Amino acid sequence: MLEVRKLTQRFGGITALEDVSFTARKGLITGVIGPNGAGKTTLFNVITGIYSQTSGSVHLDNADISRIPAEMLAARGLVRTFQNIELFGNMTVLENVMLGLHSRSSSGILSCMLKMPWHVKEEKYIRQQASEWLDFSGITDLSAQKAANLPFGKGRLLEIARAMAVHPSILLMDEPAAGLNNSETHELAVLIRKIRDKGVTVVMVEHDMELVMDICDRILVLNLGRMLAEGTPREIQENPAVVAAYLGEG
Amino acid sequence: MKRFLAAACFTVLTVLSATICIAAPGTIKIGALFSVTGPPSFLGEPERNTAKMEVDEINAKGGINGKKIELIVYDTTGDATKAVQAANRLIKEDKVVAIIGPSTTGESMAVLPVAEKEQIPLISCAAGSKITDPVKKWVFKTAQNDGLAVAKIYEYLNKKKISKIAIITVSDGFGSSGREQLKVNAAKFGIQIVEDSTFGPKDTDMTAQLTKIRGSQAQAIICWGTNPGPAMIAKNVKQLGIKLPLFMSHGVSSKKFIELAGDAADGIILPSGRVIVSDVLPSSDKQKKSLIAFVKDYQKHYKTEGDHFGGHAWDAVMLLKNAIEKGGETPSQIRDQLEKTQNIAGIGGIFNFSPTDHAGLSKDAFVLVQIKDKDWALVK
Amino acid sequence: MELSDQIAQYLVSGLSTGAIYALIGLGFAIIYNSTEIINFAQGELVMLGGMFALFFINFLHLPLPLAVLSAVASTTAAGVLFERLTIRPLKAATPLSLIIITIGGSILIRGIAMLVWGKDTHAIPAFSGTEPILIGTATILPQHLWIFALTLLAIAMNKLFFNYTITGKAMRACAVNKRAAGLVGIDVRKMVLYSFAISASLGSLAGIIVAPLTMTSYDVGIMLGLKGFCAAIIGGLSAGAGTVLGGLLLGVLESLGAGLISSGYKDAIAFIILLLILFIRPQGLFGKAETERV
Amino acid sequence: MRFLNSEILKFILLALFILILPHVAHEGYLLNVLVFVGIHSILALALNLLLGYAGQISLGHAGFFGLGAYISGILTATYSLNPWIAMLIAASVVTLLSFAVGFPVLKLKGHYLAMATLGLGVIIYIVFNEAVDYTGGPSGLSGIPNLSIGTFSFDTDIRNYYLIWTFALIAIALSLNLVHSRIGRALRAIHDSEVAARVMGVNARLMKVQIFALSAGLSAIAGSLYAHTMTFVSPASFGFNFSVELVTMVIIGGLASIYGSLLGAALLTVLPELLRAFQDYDIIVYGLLLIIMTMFMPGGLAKGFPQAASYLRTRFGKRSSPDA
Repeated sequence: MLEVRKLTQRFGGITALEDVSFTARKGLITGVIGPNGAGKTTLFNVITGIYSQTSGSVHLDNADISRIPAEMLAARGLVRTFQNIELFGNMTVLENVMLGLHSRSSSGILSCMLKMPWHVKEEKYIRQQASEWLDFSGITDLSAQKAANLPFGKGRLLEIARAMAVHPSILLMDEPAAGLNNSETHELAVLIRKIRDKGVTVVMVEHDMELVMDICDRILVLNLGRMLAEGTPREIQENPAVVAAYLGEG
Repeated sequence: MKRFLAAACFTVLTVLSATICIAAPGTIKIGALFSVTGPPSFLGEPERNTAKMEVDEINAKGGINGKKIELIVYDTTGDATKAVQAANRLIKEDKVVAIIGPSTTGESMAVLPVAEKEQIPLISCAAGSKITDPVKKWVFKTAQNDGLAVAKIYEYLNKKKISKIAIITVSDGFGSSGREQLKVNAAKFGIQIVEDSTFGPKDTDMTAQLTKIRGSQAQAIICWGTNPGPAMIAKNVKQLGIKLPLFMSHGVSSKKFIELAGDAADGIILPSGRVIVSDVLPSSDKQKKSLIAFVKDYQKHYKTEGDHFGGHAWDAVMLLKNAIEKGGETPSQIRDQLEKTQNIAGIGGIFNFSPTDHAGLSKDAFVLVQIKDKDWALVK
Repeated sequence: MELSDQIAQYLVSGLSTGAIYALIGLGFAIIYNSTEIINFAQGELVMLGGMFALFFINFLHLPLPLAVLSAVASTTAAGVLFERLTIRPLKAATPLSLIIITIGGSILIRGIAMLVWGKDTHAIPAFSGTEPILIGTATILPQHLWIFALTLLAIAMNKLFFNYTITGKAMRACAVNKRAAGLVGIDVRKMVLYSFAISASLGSLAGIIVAPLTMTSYDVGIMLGLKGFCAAIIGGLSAGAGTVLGGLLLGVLESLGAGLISSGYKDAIAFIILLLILFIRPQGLFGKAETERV
Repeated sequence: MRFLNSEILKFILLALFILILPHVAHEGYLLNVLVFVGIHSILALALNLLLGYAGQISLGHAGFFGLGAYISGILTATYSLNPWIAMLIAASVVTLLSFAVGFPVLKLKGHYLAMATLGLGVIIYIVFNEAVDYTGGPSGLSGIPNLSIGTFSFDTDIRNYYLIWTFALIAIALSLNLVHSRIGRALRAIHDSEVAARVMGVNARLMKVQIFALSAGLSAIAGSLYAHTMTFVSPASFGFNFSVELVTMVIIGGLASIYGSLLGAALLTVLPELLRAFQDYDIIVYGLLLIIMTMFMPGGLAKGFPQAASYLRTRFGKRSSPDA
């Protein structure tokens, strides 16, 4: 369960987030929507420790993670994907996923250099787990390709496989459907549901309303850095303030 | 795999092709290591030019004992690593019988163990006294020890009853060796160094150091360096209005210094080899003949004045020629004959080698000169 | 002599060397601000300026103003040529590849200069005499005044150009966001070329005006470039007062370090201070902090 | 598993090649060059771990190399310590020192990092020059003993060749293991996208500092080997120029390529020997090479050979058929 309490983020004179509070319940898909500049990506950056917030706090399973740096969160089961997919382009697809298991392995520089037996065992485990997650995302056939050479849609799938390899309890996805065509979006929806069925809490920022309304259990609406509404897809669709905000933008 | 093999083959081929070399029969091969480029190029370039010029001349006159000399010059860029590599190449690849150079003390110290191990005579063109002190069997040198230049200045100071001095030296091999000698010899002459400062070879302003010297008790300033630093110092001294007598080292005894320092050079006193004052030497001077020949030749070939750095190489070639003529052309014959060198007048001075002295010069190798009206004048 | 008099001279000496660093640092800052490229060959452009001036004054015997103009023109041509031949054809320009290409360029230019002009150091006559000027108890040379004047002029011109001309504004836009600048119709490649031309001409002007003091040789660019780069970094790579203050500070620290602490370690002192500044305020003493975008 | 086998095979072939080379190659001088190729290979390898894998530039590696050489040299020449112990001390001191300095330095990025490492290198170089009482100043430190085992002293080229290449092979093997492990992946991930790597749980900062320290420590070992082979050290060998030369070796050989480091080191060590014919022109060739390689062969020789080959093949193919 992820809980955000009274989160405020300012950059110089600009307020990107103000007093945002919400809860993403365990095992559900929570959607975060809002017009451009609403502060959705900033929200993700604060939660994942890339920015440190001006005030407020973030809690993961009742533990305060507000001041924990980004690299420590994976081990706690929190992981994210990026809007413009951030793959490790010079590594193969398989290696990308193997990196997802970094936080679940521990061999140090020396034992890696000396190929200590526990390291060899660990490496074997990493490789086997990684292939499983490739399989899960349906991109096993691409495993030896360089990640930079993947088409955008496949890259998205790889990013999700990599994130899942971390064994997250909560997965934040920043616009997973951006840049995908219809059939790819459909594939994605199936995959996200599969992830939820594994018991992973999903929070996603998304512009594709159809997708959001289709798969989200709860929806949070941001506008100009403030909370506008929260509720089920049906409640949100009927909320006049939300409609006004979107119409106002369009 | 294929890629790797291809790459490996490529590397081997380049290495091999580099080592193929055709030797002309009936020649005597002499190697030379000069830092023709890099920071000490002010030494290496005139040295290479001079050595080439002299070897051409010897060959034009029929060579040594009827055999031509082949001079193989490698550039060491002032780097000890490159100097050692080049020395190995000269000895093992080019099979030279003797090596002239390197130009700097640092490189000479690096190459010295190679020469000793491979038993090839080496005539260094660097000034550092530790090159031949203690004496090494295969190593000689032609450049005057810095200590001799220091002694020449200190003698003059004694005569003028100056006892407190400030020294400012460049932080490279030349300067640090000079600094060491200035300090070591001070007590012997009853001289006290009241201010000891340094400057970088590429520094562009020394007013800070000179301001400190101005504030000290010093009665004279001695600067030890090679162009362009000392010229900068002369200008800065003038800018700060310091009236103390200024002494320089033999590192700047060329017209270039006067050109760079301009008016600020006037009145500066420095020890120098006889090269720059060859025309005003008394005709009884034993070196005069070779000095004038050298200066004229260099002028003719390279359109600039020959300096005593080139002279080091000139002397080295000359000493080798002499040793080969009299002793023979194997490395050990050359070495033995070099050690017997007596009373030979070169550019740097009159050489007298012995089993206990491989530097061969006395302090008479230097004369004190003063800069007057953009020219040199002997200080009596 | 009183210590206070000595310190006055240290400060004056430091300021006058600092002005040289500042002027060279400005060249770095201008290229950086319009292209985000650190041009490691900037020091070599400074050297070229001095060398060309020498050539025009001593060999072609042109009058001073004409020689200066020709030298600036020649160096600018060299800078433009360098950009056209190496930076522009580069497809995937990463900061690393740009650092390496410009280092390669600096070696190349140095090598060519060595072949053309030889390895000797050369002196250039001062613009208006060498009679020292007394400031209190400290002295400077008339040439220093030229440097101060040119530095001020450079900053002023720079401000005017980047704030009040279309081209200047376009160049600033490129620095902020190349893609966006391209989208609104700015020819980004042309702007990169312009900034190379501007910084080459500024660099050469610096080289010409400092040459009577520092003298010039093919390898004078390394140290001058390095110090200018330091000045720019201390100043937060701002193309204005920041870099100038950075240069002056560096000069004064060096001079005080040489006078009061140790002349041998003065460059080390300067670099230690540079490192401390980078550690504590990586945006430079006078720069604004920037947040990294994801 | 196939991948593992081909890796091991490649390594064994290299080891055999190195073993046999002195018997095939010209005696004497070439061997001496190969000794330096070995030292430079270790250095290029060390820098490649940092520059090629982690993507962090260092323009001060000559300084660490020099520190290794000087610490080892001073301890043995002045304080008559056993060379092996001196080497161990040199490597440990440099590793610890760079680890401590690494934290503030590697916080910096791009040209700031370049400037900071350059500054470090310059400071170390100045210390070599100025601490005359310990280092002997600009004219250097002589009288450093050769390494030896019992009464067997590494005092000839052939002995040094095998000594240094043993070290180089060990370094290559360890580096290969490292880059194919979770650490190697994490390093490359940092290179490609530091933010994404951190989100995946890679402690980028610590990882960078660790690899910086490892790289510096390895360079120090190379320095120590250098000092005991040359038996002499002087500051001029450890200046900014050499740092640039090392970066060039890595770039020319190929970023993030272990065997590429070897190629780069070999080429840049042999190149000056070839260029001796050009004398004064070599500096120009050197600058040109740096520019051309970065522009047209960004993958370096390791990747450039196959690239160039396929380019030529398509070019050649095109020419044989009429232009489309």
